[in-house]
Amino acid sequence: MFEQVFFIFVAVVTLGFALIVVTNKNLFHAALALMGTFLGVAIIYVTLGAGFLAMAQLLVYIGAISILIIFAIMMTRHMMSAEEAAFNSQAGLSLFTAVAFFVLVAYVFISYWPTTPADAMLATMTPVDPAILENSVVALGQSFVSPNAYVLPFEVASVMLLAALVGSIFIAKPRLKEDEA
Amino acid sequence: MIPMSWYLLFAAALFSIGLYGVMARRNTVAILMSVELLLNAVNINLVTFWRYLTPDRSVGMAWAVFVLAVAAAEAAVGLALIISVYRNRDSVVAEELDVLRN
Amino acid sequence: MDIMELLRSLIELNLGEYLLSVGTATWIVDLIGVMTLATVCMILVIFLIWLERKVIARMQDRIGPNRVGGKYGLLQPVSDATKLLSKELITPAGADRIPYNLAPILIVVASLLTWAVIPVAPGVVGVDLNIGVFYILAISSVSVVTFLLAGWGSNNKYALLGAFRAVAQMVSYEVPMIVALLVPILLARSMSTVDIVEAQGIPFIIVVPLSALIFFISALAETGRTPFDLLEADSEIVAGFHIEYSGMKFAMFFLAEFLGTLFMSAFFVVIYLGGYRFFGLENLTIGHLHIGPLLGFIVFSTKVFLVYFVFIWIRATLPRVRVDQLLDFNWKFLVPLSLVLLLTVAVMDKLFLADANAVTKAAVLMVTNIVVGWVTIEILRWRDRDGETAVVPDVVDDAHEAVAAH
Amino acid sequence: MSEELLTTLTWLIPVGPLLAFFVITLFTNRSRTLSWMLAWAGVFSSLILGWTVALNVFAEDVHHLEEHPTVIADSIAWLPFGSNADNWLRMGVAVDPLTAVMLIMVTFAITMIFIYSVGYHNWGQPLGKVLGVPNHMQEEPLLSRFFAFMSLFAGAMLLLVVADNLLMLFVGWEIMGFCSYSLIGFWYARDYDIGEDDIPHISPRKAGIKAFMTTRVADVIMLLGIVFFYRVFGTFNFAEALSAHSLEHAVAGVGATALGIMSLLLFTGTVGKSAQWPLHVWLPDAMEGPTPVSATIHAAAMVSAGVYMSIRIFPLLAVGAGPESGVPVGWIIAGIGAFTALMAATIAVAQNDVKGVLAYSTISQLGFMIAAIGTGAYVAAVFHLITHGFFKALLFLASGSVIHGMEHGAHHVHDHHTDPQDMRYMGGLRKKMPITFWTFLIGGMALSGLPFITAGFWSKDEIFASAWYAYNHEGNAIGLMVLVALALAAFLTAFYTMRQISMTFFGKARTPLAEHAQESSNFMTFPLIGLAFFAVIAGWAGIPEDFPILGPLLDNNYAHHIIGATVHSTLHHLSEMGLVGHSYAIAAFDFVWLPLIASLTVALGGLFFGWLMYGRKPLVQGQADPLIKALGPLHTFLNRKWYWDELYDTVLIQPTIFVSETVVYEWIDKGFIDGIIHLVARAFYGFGRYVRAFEMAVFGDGVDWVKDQFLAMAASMRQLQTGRMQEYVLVSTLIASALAFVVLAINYGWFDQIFQ
Repeated sequence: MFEQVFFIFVAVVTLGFALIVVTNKNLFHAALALMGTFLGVAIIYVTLGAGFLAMAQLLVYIGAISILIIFAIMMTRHMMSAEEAAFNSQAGLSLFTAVAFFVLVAYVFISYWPTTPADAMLATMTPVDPAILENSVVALGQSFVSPNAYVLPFEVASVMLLAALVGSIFIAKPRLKEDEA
Repeated sequence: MIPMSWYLLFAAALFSIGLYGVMARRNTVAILMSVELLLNAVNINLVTFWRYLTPDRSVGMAWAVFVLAVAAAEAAVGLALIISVYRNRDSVVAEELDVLRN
Repeated sequence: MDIMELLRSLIELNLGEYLLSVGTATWIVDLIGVMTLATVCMILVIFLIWLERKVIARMQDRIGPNRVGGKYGLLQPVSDATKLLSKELITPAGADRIPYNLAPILIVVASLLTWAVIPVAPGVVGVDLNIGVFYILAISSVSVVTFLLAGWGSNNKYALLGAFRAVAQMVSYEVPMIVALLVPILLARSMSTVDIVEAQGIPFIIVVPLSALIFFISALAETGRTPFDLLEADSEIVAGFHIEYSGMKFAMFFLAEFLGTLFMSAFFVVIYLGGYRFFGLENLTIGHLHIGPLLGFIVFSTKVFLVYFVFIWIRATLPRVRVDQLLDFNWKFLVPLSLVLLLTVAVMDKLFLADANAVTKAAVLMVTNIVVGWVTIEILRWRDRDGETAVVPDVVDDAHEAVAAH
Repeated sequence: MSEELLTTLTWLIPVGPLLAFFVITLFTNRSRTLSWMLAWAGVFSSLILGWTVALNVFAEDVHHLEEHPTVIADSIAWLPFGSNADNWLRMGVAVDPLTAVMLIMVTFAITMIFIYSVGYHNWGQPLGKVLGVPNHMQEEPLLSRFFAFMSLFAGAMLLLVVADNLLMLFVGWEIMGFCSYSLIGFWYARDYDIGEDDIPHISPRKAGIKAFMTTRVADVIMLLGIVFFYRVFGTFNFAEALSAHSLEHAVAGVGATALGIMSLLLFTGTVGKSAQWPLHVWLPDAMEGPTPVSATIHAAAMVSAGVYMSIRIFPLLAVGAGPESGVPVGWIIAGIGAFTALMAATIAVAQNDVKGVLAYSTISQLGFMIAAIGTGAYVAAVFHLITHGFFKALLFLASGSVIHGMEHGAHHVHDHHTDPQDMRYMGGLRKKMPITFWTFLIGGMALSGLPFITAGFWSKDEIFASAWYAYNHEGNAIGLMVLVALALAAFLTAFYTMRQISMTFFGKARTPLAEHAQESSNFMTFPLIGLAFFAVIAGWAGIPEDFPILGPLLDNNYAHHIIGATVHSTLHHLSEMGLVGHSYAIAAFDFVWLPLIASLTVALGGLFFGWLMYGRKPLVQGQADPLIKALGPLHTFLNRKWYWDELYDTVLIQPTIFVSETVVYEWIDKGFIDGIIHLVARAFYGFGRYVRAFEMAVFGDGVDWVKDQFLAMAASMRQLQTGRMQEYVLVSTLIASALAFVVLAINYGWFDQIFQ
């Protein structure tokens, strides 16, 4: 009972933050709300027993991505004056589409599931040996370096991060003018 | 205890909100933020399925971590692009960036 | 004997039958623990302020606070606090109120949250997370955001510039800090702070001194203390991101800074100095009296204050570095060095020392560390001869431009 | 030393030089000094390892060795082969006494040559400017390349020596072929102006090609033999395939005659590699390479490899020559060997090039060994191979030193037209180059077989004794033929050696070049001394036990026992089965006077005649060779090398060129095949013109119309592309949602409910 109340509370707050993100004219406030959303999602991870991911979420999303976004907002600042419209001309249709999408997906989730019986979706969390959850970080770490699991994706991800690093520096670096070079 | 579908519904709602943001916002930074919402929603799904269906295998967690890495890379490159565009065209409004028209 | 356990059993003994279910008792005990930890930390800070002023005064051949509260000026911080509490809270015109007011709260919260996983005595730890160190890092990264909030919300160019500096510095120095921390994590085979303390039969500062050094330097930068106090450099940007704060809101930033420094000392003690361990003192039993935890706490406190003393000492000794030096030092020296160190230790540990006993392992790793450090110094000397000159990175220029356009 | 350790060391013997090759080629080729040091490191490692392994083998008990000659054998799976998954080609090393003595000789000689090469290429002098030609008195600019190839060569030779199977041996064999090609042609840019009257004389790059092509002819035939070998024995491993049991099985299966043919096919490889008639023509021209290369090819490595291979497969040769066989393998081999020995010796008599004499001498001495193999005197052949390896390497290096000294003289007097290699322009170098002289003298005496002291005497004596035994006890006429031919050849050998020494060192300088010649550097003289030591000592290991006076003194014919241990047991078993003749199976025999007298006579006689003709009154400047007068037109015949090159040119090369250029190219290719092709082409061309007209009419306009329609459609479609990313997202999401809705609706039957 308590968990459910807690979950609903967190979920509602998180979704509220998410709505602020997509609707607020002030981009800085939107970014703050984005951080709130990330925090909410991190709490959701904790309720799912994925503490490691929650911390990673904090570290990566709040500690890095949010700050990056705020930097970008500040650097493109005079585009965010309140006079500018927040939404483009297709906002109404977009709203309809998003809602329709949600209704469809929600319907599928609630009523129909191709691989498990419908009531499985309503089933509560299966009790898992706490040792498994306790060791899930170990298992995760080992699966990243095990040749039988994800060592290749892991390496590819690291190469991708490096490429992103180099690429973004190259893209964002101001070009030297001819006379400066 | 919390049913699995709650998590999925939550993720779907978050995804839809992000989708709306991607489609309707004018500012590219805002669009980027909405994209982060999409990725978060996906991650919630991954972790949920891991927890409910295969808690003894770290598939979902692992992919969630990869999504995290992708998100970081995407944010870095995306913001760099935005700054570059802003510097060259003095605009970050998505509608105005239509050089690929026709 | 676990103090929390003792408390819990006491409460259950006295009240359990009548008023409380067992679960609720646990909740109450946890709450008491949290309150105690937070309060002790906050009160300690008052003492720390006095200590710092006194020590620095001594180092600068002054007397320091000596009026309020007797010969030693013991009540000086109390009077300061009273003054701050009684001041008016001014919100500047044009401030963005939400971030402006959120920042001081968040920063104190973040500073206090990290204490949850610090084991202060055997069995006395807020919560023994299996990802304790990671938790600390995650929470510290949250505190970075607060600088931005404060800087932005104040609507002041010095504040924003200070925030930019702070963020650049913190984000940068997080990298070598994390990599340096991976070394003890690797040796302890765990991210849990308790496990790391328990793994230190020989303190890690002896086993991997270079890692400790990198961590210590990064910690200095993370807490924003001299010689890395650029984020509040009075002579350049007046006071940095908290220029527009007054009264208690300012006091909260002040509090957070001291809390952060104290926490870094404690963190350093836990990771590198063996925490509460001191030659088995923490398990001592005299007769039936199990005084281990108490002694452990004393050991821990002593170590923390020793490290804190070093922090003060450095503050009193070293001048401030330039911002380009700061970033150069991080990216061109600390980060590569820490990566090399991590690789070296990992390879040594996995390949050569898999079956070695603890003492051999410690000795070999220490020698390895010293060799790596020595080679680094030689390389630096060699480079120095080439007359390499520092180049001001573009990042700083961009930040200044952005602020100038504000 | 433990057996595993020895096995490991054996594996490592060829590794050093091969590694040096790769490192020099890939990394250090910019630094000449580093390169030669690396090459040295490689061969020194081989020297130490090889001698360690060899001495450990020698330390084994002889009787034990006779029963189990293969001391070290180890192999690993190499290639899956054939249809059967378990059928792997194996790669391995094996060391028996034969391998051991080869390791002693090869590693030592190669090491000495490497040391010598540094001095030979004037390391430390000012750097030469011109690539691909000899830079006299200047450091060779391509020194790294030289040492890289030499290292590869050394590695391949050692690989061949330690190989335990025919295929691996062939790999080393072919690598050596390639290296000899590239090293003979090392001075690739060198060209000669040859006058009308001069003896034909080809350039280094052509010599390289010639050596490669000639040995290639033999290698192809040898490859057939290898395939045959595998087909019959089902393995390449020597120890497995050539055991008495296996051979008996093979004889029962395919018959001894087939084995004889197989042995002849394989022997063809030897003929090419060891420069036997009729494929000997490449070797004299190979003298175009730098002298260390000549020493490597003609003494230590490549030519030895041919003989070594023949002895490696000795049971096959023995069975092929045995009573069961229908092919006179013994006669063929011994005949080729004896003829080559005699022919080359006669040619050597009339040569004027200091290296040319040695080249033909080498062919001749190899003929000795081949002849010995033909009579079944494997031990004697190996013994001669070893001693020859030492003293011929010595002679080549010493002759290189002489040439070097002459070049110094040429440089001094600025005469770049006189050939510094021609003995007619030398003379009196004894005083100028004392170390070279004494070492050359030792080598020459060993070559001519100066009795009792030098190694050459003992090994030749062994061959004579074996041949005599084969004739005397077995009634084998091959023995007599070999004995007579070789005795004549040995006489000539002693004669031309004396001639060479006299013309080079004695008397007075006949040109300013010789006048100003100078002793070479220590890099070059040290190897000479080292090799000279072995040119004397090596023979003492093979003094027969019952030889008068000297035999009891040493009391053990080490060479005989140790080398004999390799062949003893197998031949003994084969002899008991009646597959080989009696004389082939006997490794030890009693001392007989006749061959000794023959060998004494020819050696001393040859030396005496040589001294009489050249040494007593050395040539003076301008004096013609007294041999020209003595032999008349025969001298020209010998001087022009029996006109073998011209004969091959007329009989083989010109017809081949004629067939390829005229018959195949002009007539068949251009006339016949091209004619058909042109006809077909014309027919199609004519047809194509009608088709084109049709297509222009029908398709051209029609397709244009279709294209216009598409263009118009595209022009309207492009309006859809607004360039706004968000619109695309919106539309695609809408469509996806709609599709999902339709799928759901069908699945739940909503449409059915509506339309009912």
